Amino acid sequence: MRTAVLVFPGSNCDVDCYKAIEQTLGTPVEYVWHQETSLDGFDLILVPGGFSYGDYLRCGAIARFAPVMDAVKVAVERGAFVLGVCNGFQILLESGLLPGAMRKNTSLKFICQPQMLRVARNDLAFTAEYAVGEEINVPIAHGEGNYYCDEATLEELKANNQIVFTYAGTNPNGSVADIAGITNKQGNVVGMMPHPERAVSELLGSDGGKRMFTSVLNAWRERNGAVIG
Amino acid sequence: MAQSSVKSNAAKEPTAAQIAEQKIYRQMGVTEAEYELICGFLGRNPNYVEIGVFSVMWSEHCSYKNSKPVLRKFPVTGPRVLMGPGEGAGIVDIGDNQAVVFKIESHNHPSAIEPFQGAATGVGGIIRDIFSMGSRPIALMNSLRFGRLESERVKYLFEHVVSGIAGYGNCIGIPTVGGEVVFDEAYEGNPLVNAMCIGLINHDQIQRGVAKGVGNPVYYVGPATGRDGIHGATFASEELTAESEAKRPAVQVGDPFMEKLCLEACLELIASGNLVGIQDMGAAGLTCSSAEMAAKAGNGIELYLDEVPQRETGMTPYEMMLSESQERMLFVCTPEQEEAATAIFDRWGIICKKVGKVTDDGRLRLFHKGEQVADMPVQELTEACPTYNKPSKVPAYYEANASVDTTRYEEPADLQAVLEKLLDVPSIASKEWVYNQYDYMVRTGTVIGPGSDAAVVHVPGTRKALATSTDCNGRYVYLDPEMGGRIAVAEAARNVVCSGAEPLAITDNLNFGSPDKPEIFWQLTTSVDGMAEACRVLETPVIGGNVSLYNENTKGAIYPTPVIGMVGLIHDLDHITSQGFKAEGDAIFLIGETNVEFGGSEYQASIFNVVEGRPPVIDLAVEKTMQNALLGSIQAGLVQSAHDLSEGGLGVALAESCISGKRGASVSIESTLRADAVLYSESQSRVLVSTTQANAAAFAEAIGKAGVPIAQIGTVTGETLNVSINGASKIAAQVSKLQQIWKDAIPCRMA
Amino acid sequence: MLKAIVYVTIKENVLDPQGSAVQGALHKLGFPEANHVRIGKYMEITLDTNNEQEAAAKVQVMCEKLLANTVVEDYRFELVQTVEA
Amino acid sequence: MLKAIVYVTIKENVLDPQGSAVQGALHKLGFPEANHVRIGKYMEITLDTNNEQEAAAKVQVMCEKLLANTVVEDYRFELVQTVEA
Ligand SMILES: Nc1ncnc2c1ncn2[C@@H]1O[C@H](COP(=O)(O)OP(=O)(O)O)[C@@H](O)[C@H]1O
Ligand SMILES: [Mg+2]
Repeated sequence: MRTAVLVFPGSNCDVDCYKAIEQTLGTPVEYVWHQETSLDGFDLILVPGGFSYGDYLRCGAIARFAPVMDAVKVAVERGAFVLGVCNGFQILLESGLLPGAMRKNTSLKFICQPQMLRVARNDLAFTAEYAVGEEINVPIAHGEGNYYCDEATLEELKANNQIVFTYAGTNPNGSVADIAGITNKQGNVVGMMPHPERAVSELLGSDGGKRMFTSVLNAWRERNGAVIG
Repeated sequence: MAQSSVKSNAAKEPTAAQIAEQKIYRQMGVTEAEYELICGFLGRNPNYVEIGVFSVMWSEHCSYKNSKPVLRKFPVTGPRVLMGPGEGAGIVDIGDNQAVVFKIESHNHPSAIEPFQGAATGVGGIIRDIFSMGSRPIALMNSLRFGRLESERVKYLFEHVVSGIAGYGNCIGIPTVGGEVVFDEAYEGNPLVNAMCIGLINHDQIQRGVAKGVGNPVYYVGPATGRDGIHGATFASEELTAESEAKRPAVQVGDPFMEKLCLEACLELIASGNLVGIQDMGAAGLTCSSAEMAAKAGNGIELYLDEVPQRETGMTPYEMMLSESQERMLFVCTPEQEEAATAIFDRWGIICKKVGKVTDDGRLRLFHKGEQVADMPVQELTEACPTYNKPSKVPAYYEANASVDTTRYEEPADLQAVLEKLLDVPSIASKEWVYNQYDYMVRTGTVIGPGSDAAVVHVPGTRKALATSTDCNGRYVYLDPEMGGRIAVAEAARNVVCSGAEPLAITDNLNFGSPDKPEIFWQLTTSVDGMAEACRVLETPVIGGNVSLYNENTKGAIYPTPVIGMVGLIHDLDHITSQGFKAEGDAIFLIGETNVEFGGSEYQASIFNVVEGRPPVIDLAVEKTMQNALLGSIQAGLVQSAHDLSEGGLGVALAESCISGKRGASVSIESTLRADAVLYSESQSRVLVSTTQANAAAFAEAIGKAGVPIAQIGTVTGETLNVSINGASKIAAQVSKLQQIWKDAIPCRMA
Repeated sequence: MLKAIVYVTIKENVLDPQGSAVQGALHKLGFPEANHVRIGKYMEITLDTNNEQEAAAKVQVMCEKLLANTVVEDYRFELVQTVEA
Repeated sequence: MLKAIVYVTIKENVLDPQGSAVQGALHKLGFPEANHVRIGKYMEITLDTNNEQEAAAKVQVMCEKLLANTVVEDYRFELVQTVEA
């Protein structure tokens, strides 16, 4: 499995995503500059957190126009796995790959803290190794994670089972229906505010996010009938 | 251009003769004697640009004219020190060809006026100091002081300083892993905002800001220059008055996104080897960076000011030289390196423009619109500012405090109520409200984030980690600068030791009132004596720092607050220790000796509403022995948790270890001292430690053998904190209840 | 030259955390009469053109593509003539 | 009822990082004619009062104390009559 970590001006968690793949999977991983126009040959695409373009105007609004985002659309079409974390989730929303939009946290403050999430479905490449209803510790760190979509879209998300993670306990940011992460209809694109790449080792406080990476590797193996990767 | 055109101000500038006759230099903070010196160096009267450049280079902020004689007292060398004070930041070896780079800096005055931008640009400035050395910044710390959390203005300052720090650090993607916040009337109207940055570097990547190689081009990097913060450097060296309020445009706006790009591009440039020297444009922008780079190489520099990228129209040479627009750097390379160097900045989309060249005449020459507009000798600009040995006088309050009996307070009947009250004091209470706004986890290296004695950050690719803490108890320093200075260093070292680290070195930020007042100058020199002594005994040299004077408001000076930023080395990840109790049944020890010491304590201030007498006494040799013994035990794997005793004494330390560990404790102490002293005295060199039962005996023996007093005082158990003294129960409180008080104190006041 | 003045506001039926927070703060400051607060963006874009029609078409595209996120925001704009500096 | 419309803009000579970033994005999007972008805030505050003079005085205080950061921002406002909903 080849992984691409996209790098936009202002990406910060690109390094963390890269390290997470390197340390938990040991599979090939490369940084891909926002000016690149092709993601051919990549099986997993990580859209990292950070403050692309300073998050000026709206989070993710400017990054969405980077040439590499056209390549992401092509990759999504061919079924590549795409995971957008935090700012990456915001970019996926702005580019229309996932439905909805982000607002400022209700507290209007940036919030960084350990966070319990509830896994809503485990029939996805990214969540196969979790149990439905399982609670995992995956930290959050964002100022605009207050997910919004209108009633109709919410109904559709529910009907299509597109909600992947919800916040357990107190909702930290005010998101609609306690949503922490969603997927597209095909299930190959996941966007989430919490940072699984920060939760891959007990040394850093939690390994609750690790199975997202091992899950997707397994899914890739199954898909490709490969033994190694 | 759409911008409304601003007519050149050059026509309005006073002439050299007018500057001399009307003594205009005095408005710039240049004394008559200094002016005469400058005239001598130039062989004529300086024009407006020249006097402007001299005035910032000779301001306290850049020249340390009032503090240099004091700073000479610090020990600045040691076996691990690779670079001491003098460059942007100091550097300490951590083995394997790696080194740690760190420095602290203040942004007190700008933050008092515009707290968000003041704090944000403070963070931006210190980050540039670190990466301009060639180092990758890996952590930020901050040390803050505000007035009491009661008035709307203090809440406003607190709220916006914190969000300014968060706004900058989060956006640039460097974790803010710790710091300290203290609220005290002494800082009303004059908050302190000190930011520290820590970076990693390989020995062979260390950069120096030198303009070597006559004929080499000089490049400007970063956003265009505007009229931001002109005269910011002199501004930082003045007292806050209604008049300085009127100088508001002196506040600069930070752009962390731009700095992120600048950081990545500069590190890429350095890794590529395509440069000769690089320096950030900090205080006094283009002036300071160009003069210092030339001076360090023994060369001169010519600048062609028409080439300087400008954000506004009609900027004068004076404005360009003195602008403090943020996120800018200056570098020198060879003509052969130019193409590769500029290509890097192109890729990152950052302005990179040739603005001058290195010369052999030792002069800073400025050209504008085809004319030479200034010509000054660089050594004189950077080195020749006179230093002043200010008069010093022991203040009356200090003499008077000698006879204050700090044991005369009547012991309160309910010592649990005292604990609850102390946990509700904002300076002691949980700082979660603050640090949850900081991304303290980005870069996935934070092993211990905010909330323990020291923060711990992993050194990637190794088994090593760095521990860091900032500390200063201004009340102690006020009551006894020498003792307070010692304690500040000792406490910072103790915090770092408690996390399992060997203290390496310090950076310091000397926040004081006006040195023109002999009593304040006495505080400054005396506290530095104490700090220097502690640095010698604890073997933690000073590798850099910052001086912020004139921290006064209408009510007088702040408490003297020399903030210490300590960095320690954890040799193996297994040694990392935190303050929370770890497991049911663990043994709890108190090491160190307790005396009745209430002077300057939180107990004295919060329960008896006075700050008087003498602060606790510290014996540095005892401290050193204790730290060595404790660190040895931690490294030997004997220790489960360690927490140093500081504000609020044993009572607060016990509560904090319980809260952090989400566990109770049963403690019983035999003592000849009064019970309130057992619980709330702030005697130094003490640490609360827990060990497994299996290791208890070995730990007690190891500490005892070193000659350090030690007592097993209880065990970790249940969900309540129970403390009895000489058989009488003094505290029996649910940990959850204590936690509630401690956690709610700040949010409730801010709601 | 023309200047486009663009107003971007959060849609009426979307809960606006910033507006609510400011309203709360105004009440605390002693202004109970502030009973509904909406916060949006105000942008000024100077355009190197004098052709109003063309400019209007372009600004419309800018708004749709970048300046507003029409999932949650509404926008409107005006064009004004500015005097050459 | 009255509605206060408040415009908060960054002072002329103060850096507007947001405006610069948006300007850069507009250029890349194919709008080179967008040559100067400044971004400010636009606020609507409904006021439970009909007394214009009083309202104006109050909105002025709101701006000074809360809505604008007068160190780096300018503000102006208008009052408009609204029909009771
Ligand atoms: N309190 C202090 N203790 C030790 N060194 C200091 C102190 N204050 C300043 N220095 C050192 O003096 C040198 C000049 O400082 P400064 O002018 O602040 O550097 P910069 O130009 O990066 O702002 C630096 O190396 C700094 O570390
Ligand atoms: Mg401590």
